[in-house]
Amino acid sequence: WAQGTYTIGVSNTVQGNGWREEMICAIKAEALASGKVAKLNIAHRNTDAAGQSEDIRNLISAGVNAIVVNPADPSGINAALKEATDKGIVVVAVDQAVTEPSAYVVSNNQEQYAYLGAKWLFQQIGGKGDVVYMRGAAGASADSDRDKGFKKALAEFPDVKVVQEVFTGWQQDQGKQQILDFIATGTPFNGIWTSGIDNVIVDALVESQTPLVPVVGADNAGFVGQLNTVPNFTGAAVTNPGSIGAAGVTLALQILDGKKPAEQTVLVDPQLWENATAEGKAKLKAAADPSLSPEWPVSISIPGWTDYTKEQIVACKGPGE
Amino acid sequence: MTTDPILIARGVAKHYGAVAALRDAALSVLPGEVHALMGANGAGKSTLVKILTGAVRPSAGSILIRGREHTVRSPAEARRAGLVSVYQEPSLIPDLDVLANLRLTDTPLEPFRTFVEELGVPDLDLSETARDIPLAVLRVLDLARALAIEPDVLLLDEMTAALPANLAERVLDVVRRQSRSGRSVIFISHRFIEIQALCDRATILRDGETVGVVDIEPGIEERIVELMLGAKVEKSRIKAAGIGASAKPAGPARLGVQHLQVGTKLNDVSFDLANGEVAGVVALEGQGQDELFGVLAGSIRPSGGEVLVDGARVSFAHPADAIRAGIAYVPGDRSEALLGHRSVRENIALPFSARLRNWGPIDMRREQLTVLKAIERLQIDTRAQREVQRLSGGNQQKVTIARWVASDARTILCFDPTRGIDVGTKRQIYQLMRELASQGHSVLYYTSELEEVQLVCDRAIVIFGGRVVDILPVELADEAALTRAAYGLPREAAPVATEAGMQDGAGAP
Amino acid sequence: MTRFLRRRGWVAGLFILFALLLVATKIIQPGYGAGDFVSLSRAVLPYAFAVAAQTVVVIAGGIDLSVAAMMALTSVTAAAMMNGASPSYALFVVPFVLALGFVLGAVNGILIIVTRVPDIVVTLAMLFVLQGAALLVLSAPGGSAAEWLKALVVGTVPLPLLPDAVTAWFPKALLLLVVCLGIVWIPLKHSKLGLSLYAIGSSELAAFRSGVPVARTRILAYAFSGLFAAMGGLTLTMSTGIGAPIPGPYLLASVAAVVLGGVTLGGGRGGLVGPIVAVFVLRLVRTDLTLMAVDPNVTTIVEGVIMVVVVMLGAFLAMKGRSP
Amino acid sequence: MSNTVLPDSSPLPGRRLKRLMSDYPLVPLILLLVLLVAVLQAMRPGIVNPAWIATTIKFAIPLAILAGCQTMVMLTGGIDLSVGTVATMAAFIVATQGVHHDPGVAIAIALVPALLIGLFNGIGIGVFRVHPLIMTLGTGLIGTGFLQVYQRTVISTGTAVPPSLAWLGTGLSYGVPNALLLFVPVAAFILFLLNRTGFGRLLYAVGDNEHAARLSGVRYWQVILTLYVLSALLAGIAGLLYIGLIKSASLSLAEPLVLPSVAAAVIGGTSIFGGRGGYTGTIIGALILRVLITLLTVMQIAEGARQILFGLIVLLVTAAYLRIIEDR
Ligand SMILES: Nc1ncnc2c1ncn2[C@@H]1O[C@H](COP(=O)(O)OP(=O)(O)OP(=O)(O)O)[C@@H](O)[C@H]1O
Ligand SMILES: Nc1ncnc2c1ncn2[C@@H]1O[C@H](COP(=O)(O)OP(=O)(O)OP(=O)(O)O)[C@@H](O)[C@H]1O
Ligand SMILES: [Mg+2]
Ligand SMILES: [Mg+2]
Repeated sequence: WAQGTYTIGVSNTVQGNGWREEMICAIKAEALASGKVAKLNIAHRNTDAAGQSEDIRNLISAGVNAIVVNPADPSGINAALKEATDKGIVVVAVDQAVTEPSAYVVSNNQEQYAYLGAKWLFQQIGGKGDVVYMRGAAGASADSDRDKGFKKALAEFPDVKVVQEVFTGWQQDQGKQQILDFIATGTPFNGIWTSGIDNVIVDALVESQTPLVPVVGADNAGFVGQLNTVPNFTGAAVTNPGSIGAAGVTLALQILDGKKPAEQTVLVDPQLWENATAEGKAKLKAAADPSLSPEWPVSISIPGWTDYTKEQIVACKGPGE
Repeated sequence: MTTDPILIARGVAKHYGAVAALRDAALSVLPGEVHALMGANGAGKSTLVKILTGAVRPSAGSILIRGREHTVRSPAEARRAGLVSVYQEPSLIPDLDVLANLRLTDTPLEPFRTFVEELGVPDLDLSETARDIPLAVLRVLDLARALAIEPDVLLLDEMTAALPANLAERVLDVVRRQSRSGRSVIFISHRFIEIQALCDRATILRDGETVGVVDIEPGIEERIVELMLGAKVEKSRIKAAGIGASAKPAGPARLGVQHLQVGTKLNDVSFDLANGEVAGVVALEGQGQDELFGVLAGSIRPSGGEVLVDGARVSFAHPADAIRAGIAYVPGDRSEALLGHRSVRENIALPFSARLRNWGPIDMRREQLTVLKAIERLQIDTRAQREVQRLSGGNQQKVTIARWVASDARTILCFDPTRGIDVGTKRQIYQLMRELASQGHSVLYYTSELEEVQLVCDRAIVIFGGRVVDILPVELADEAALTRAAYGLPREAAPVATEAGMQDGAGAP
Repeated sequence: MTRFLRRRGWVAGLFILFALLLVATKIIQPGYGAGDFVSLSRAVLPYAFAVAAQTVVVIAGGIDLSVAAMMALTSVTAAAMMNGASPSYALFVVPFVLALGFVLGAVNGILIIVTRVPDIVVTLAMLFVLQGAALLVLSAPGGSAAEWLKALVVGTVPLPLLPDAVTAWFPKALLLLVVCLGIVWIPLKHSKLGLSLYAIGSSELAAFRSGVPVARTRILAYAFSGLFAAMGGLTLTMSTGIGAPIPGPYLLASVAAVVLGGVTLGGGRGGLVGPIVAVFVLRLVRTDLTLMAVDPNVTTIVEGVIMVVVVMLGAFLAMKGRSP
Repeated sequence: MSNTVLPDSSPLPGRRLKRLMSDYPLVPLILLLVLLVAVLQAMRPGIVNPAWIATTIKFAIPLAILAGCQTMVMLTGGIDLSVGTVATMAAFIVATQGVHHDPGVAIAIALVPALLIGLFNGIGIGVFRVHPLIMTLGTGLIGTGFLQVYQRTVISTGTAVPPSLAWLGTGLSYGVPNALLLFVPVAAFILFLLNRTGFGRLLYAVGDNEHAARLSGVRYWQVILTLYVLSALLAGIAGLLYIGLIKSASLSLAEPLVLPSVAAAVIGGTSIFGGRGGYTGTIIGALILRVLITLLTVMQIAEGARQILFGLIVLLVTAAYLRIIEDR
C-alpha cells in the first residue's frame, strides 16, 4: 500500500520529551499528508552525537532518499551527514542548524527564541529589577544558544539583574523544586524566564501564594492554558514549534522533486504571545488547546510548511501504519 | 634446643569493638620445633595466627622474628620474613585453576607436585578450577603450596580437622619430616592424639591470654585440659554417657531409606532410623555421606530409591519439604547455616518465618520465650549476641542446633557437628544428642572422629564407596572395628590398615 | 575439550549469534555489505571501550558507574586542547588524555580503598564530579579534533597484496579497537597483575591471604578502567570532531554488554572478548531495527526484552548445567 | 566462650562518644542533617522557615518512598533500577486516565503496570536468578517503551491530575504537608514489615546468607517475588504522589529520582551487599539529600562546580557515617 515513492529517514536523539514526541508525530503526519512518502524510517532514542552518526549511517544502509535530522550537536555529526549527501541523499536538519554545508537547514532560531522572551520580560518589569533565569540542561547546545540570546537581551537592559541562575535539566520536578527552594530564601524577584519548564513554575507560585510575577515560557499546551486562565497572571509564551519536523519533511520532498530552495538555511523565527495586551490575549485564546498533552507545543502547524490536519498529527500515524 | 627462638610474640591483643579476641597472648617458637597452639573454641588461636602472618592487625603487642622486631602488615610481608600459614579456611582463589593459583603466589611447581603426591593426592589435574575441588583436597593443596614456598615457620590452623584419617596421617608425616629438616611449625588442632604424635611443646590460650607453655610428654593431656578450661573443668575424662540399647518404641521407623541412589556417588543405600535413636554414620572422606545427607535434607534429588517418613513415601524438592516432614539439617560448615550479621535470636527463630503463612506479624513475646529456652538448653554464651559471626566457633555451632531444638524438629541430621570444637563444648553436644533422643527425637549423626560413635550413638552405619558396608551395634563400634569397616574390610578379618590399604581407600569412588 | 567448551561456550555462542544476525541483516537488506560493516565498526568504538572499562572492574569484583562521565570528561578535554592547535600538538594531547583517564581512574580506586565506601557509591559520586568537571572544561559541545586523528577511524585498512574486495572488510576502526585493547589487555591478562584482578574478584579474602596486594590491585583495576574510558573519550572526539560535556548512553550499555558477554557481576570470571562481541551484537540489533523501520518506541521495548531474555537464557542454561 | 566484653566505663570521653554514636547510629545521621540545615541557614539567613520545611518534606517524601523500595531490595543484596520507570508510568497513566475515569479507577489502572513489572522482576530474579541490576534495568527499558507507545494513544485526551492526589501532593493543613497522611502509614508499614514480621526477617536472612535461609526452609523465589512486587507497588504509589506534587505529566517524571533513591538508602546505612540496614536511616538519608540539593541550588556557583560539590559531599557524608558506625 504505497501511496508515494520516497523513503525518508529520521534521526532524533531525545526520547520521552513532549516537544520531541510532537516533532516525530508532525513528521509522520506530514509524510502521510504529502502523499509522496512510501515509508518512514525513524531512529528515535536517547543518545549523543556519536550515536546519532551511527543512526544516520544505518539510515544510509537502509537506502533512504532523504534524512530529516534533529542534530545532537551542530558539528558533531558532520562526517555522517557528508557521507549521506555524498550518496545523493537529501539531508535536512531541523530545530537546530548543522555546520555541514551540503545539508539543508530548517531551524527554529534558538538564540532569537531566548532574546524575544527575555526582552519582553525585561520590558514588562519596567527595564529594571531582579529576574530568575531557569535554563535547560547544562552542556546541551540548544541551551547554550538560548543563553546567547538571553545574554544579548540582558546587555540591553543594564538595570536588570539575574538573582538566580539554575539548570532545570528540562525536568519538571527539578524546576518546581528549584523555584520553591528559591522562593523560600525570601529573596525578592520581579520576573522569571524559563527555557520551557514553565507550567510547574506558575503552579509553584500559585501554590506557595507568592505574588505572581511575569513568567516567560514556551508555547506548551499547559503553559498556554495557564496564560489564559490563571487570574492576575501576566506572562508570555514564545513559540518553538515541534512541527518544524514537518517543515523538514516538506523541504526534503521539494528538493527530491527538484525544487531547490534559494537558501541552504531557512530560519523559522519564533513568535511571542503575551497576555498583557488585548491583541496578545486574542492570539493566546486562538492558540489554546486544552485537549492537547500539556507538554506538547500548541503550535502544531506552520503555515506554508505543513499540510496535515490536527486529527492527523494527533493520530500520530505515518504512511503505511 | 638451646638456640634462640626464631619467633617471639609478646603481649598481643586484638579487640573487635567490645569483643576482645586476644588480650595478652605470648608465644615463643624455637627453630626446628613443632609447637602446638591449644585452647578452647574462641580462645584466640586463629586470631593469633592471623596476626603473626599479617592477615589481621593487632591492637597491641610486639612480634620478633629472629630477634628483630617486625610489623607484619600483610601475608605477603609475612612470607618475606619466612612465615607462611595455612588458614582455617581454604585460601585458594575459587575461580582460578590450580596452576594460576600457584603462579599468583610464585610457588615453584616441582616441589609443589612432589608435596601433593607425598600428601596422598596422586594425579592432580593442575588445570582444575579450585571451586570444583573437594574441600579435603583443597586443604592438602593449600598445605603443599605452603610447603613448596619453604618457609622458616609454617603455621597450620586446624589443618587436619576436615581431613579423613588417612590424609591426616600423611599430613602428620610430612610435617614431622619438615621439622626434622630444621623448619619450625606452629600446629593448631583439637585432637590430642595428633598433638602427642607430633608436637614438642604447646602454648595454651584461654580467653585470649597465654596461660601456660608445656612440654609434650605422655599424660600431659590432663594438664592441658586443665589449663584450657581453667576453673571450669570437672576433672573427669570424657566418658560415655550411659547409653546403648535404649528401648526402641514400636511402629514404623521415623525415617526409612530404601535402595537410595545418587548418580555414581551413592549406591543402593538402605537403613532405618527409629524414633528416639541416634544413628552414627561413619565414612572416610567422599564415600557418599554428603549426598546421603543432601538427599535427606532436601538439597539433592536422588536418582533412585525412596525415602520414607513414618512409613510414608516422601520426596523432597527443597529443604522446606524436608523441614515440613520434620527433618532438619545441621551442616558441618557453620558458615553455611548462619546469618553472620544477624542476632542470635533471629538466627534461632529463622525457621519460624520460613513458611508463607508465618510471614505476617511476629509474636515477639512467644519468640523471645522460645529462643531463650533454646539458648538456655544449649548453654549458649550470648555475650556477643548482636552478631552471630562474633561468637566463637563452638557457640556458633550451638546456635545452628538450637534453631532446630527451638522449632522442635523430630529428626535432626547432624553433619560432623563437633568439627573444630573444643572438648568442653563437645561434651555438651554429646549430652544434648542423648537428651534429644530420650525425648523421642531421632538423630542421624555423621562424625569424622570415630571415638564419638561410642559416646553418642546407638548404632553405627558404615558407608564405603557409596554403599552401606556394615551396621554395627554400639557395643562393637570401637575405633578399630569402625576403621576396618570404613576401609571396606570385612568385620572379622582384622589386619592393621596398611599403607597400601589406605591409598586404596582414598582412591575409592 | 569439554572444559574448553564449557568455559568458552558463552563466547562461542555470542560469535554464532553475531554471525546469524549478519545473515539476518543480509536478508533484511540485501545491499548490506562491506561499507556498512565499516559503519558498524565505527559505531561500536565508543561502546567497546566503555565496555572494556567496565569489564576490568567487574572482573575485579567491582562496578564503575562513572565510565560514561569519564568518557565525557576525557573527550571534552581532548577537544578543548586540540581546538585551534596544530595537528602535531595532538601527538601530545593523546598521551596526556590517556594519562588523565588512568589517573582519574586510580582516584576512583583510591577513594574506594581510603573511604571504605562501597564502590557503587564512590563511582556514583564520581559520576557527578567528572560530569561537573566536564562542564567546567566545556560548557557546551565544542572544540575540535586533529584531522589525522579523525582519519584514524575512517575507511579501511589498505592491506597490500590483497584485492579491494577483501580489504573493504577491514575497517580502520576495528583495527584501532583491536590494537588499543590488545596492547593493554593481552599483556595485562597474562601478567601477575591480571591474575590478581581475577583473584580479588573471585575472593578478596583468599587473595589477601595468598599475598595479593588487594588495595593496589583494586586501584589499578580502576586505573585501567579509566584508561579504557579515556580511549573511549578519545574515540568520541575522533568520530564526532567535537567534545560534548553531557555523558552519552554508555554506562547502562556497558553494564548490559558486560553481563551479556559472560562476565559475572561479582567478579572473578569472564574475559574481554565476550563483552566486545556482545557490543557488536547489540549494535547490529540496533542496525537491524533501523533497517526494518521498526516503530522507534517499540525499539526500546525490543532492546529491553533482548537484554532480559538473553540473560535469563544464560541463567537458565547455567542452572541446568549445575543440576546433575 | 571467651567473648570478653570490655568494661563499659571507658575512660576516654571521645571513645565513649563514639560508642554512643555507634550504638545509636541514627544520632550521627541526624546531626549531619542538622549541620547541613545550619550551613544552609548561614548561607541564606531566613531560608529555614515553615514554608521551606514544608517544601523540603513534600519533595523528600516521594524520594523517601522510592528509597524505601531500594532499602528493602538492597537488604536482599539487590537493587531496583526500575522504580523510576514504574513511578513515572503510574504518574503518567493516572493523569491521562483521570480524564475519563473516576480517580479511584484511574489509580487502580495506573498501578497495573507497576504490578506487572514487579512480577516480571520477581520472576526473573527469583526464579531465573538474573542479576537484579540487569533485570530491573531491562524491565525499566521495556516499561519506558510501553509508556511511549501508550503516550501516543492519549496525545489529544489532555490530562487531569485527580484533585485528591493534588491535595495530597501539594496541600498543607495547619502548615503541615498533607503528604504525611500518606507517608506516615507507608513508613510505618515498611518499618513494621522489616522489624516485626516474618517476611521482614526473611529479607535480612536472604541477603545475609541465602544458603542458610534455604536450609531453614525459606523458598528464595517466594521471598524475592513478593519483594519486587511490593517494591514496584510502593514505587507506583510514590509516582501517584509525585504527580500530585508536580501536577504535570511527563514521560520522564520520576527518572531523576532513581540514583538519589539508591544514594539515600546508602547514606542511611543500608549495605548494598545485603543483610544490613533499616528504613529509619533511609528516611533521614532522603532528607539529607534534599537539603543538600537546596543548598547547592541557592549557592551561586557554576553548574559544573555544583555537580562536583554534590558528588564530593555525598561521598564525604557516606564515608563519615561509615567511619562512625563501624567497629560496633
Ligand atoms: N572479625 C571478628 N569480629 C568480631 N569478633 C571476632 C572476629 N574474629 C574473631 N572474633 C572473636 O574472637 C575470638 C577468638 O576467635 P578465634 O577464631 O581466634 O578463636 P579460635 O581459638 O581459633 O577458636 P576455634 O577453635 O573455634 O577456631 C572469638 O570470641 C570470636 O568471636
Ligand atoms: N514467632 C515465633 N516465635 C516463637 N516460636 C514460634 C514462633 N512461631 C512458631 N514458633 C514455634 O515453632 C514451632 C513451629 O511453629 P509453626 O507456626 O510452624 O507451627 P506448625 O508446626 O505449623 O503448627 P501450627 O499448626 O500450630 O501452626 C512451634 O513450636 C511454635 O511454638
Ligand atoms: Mg580457629
Ligand atoms: Mg574460630
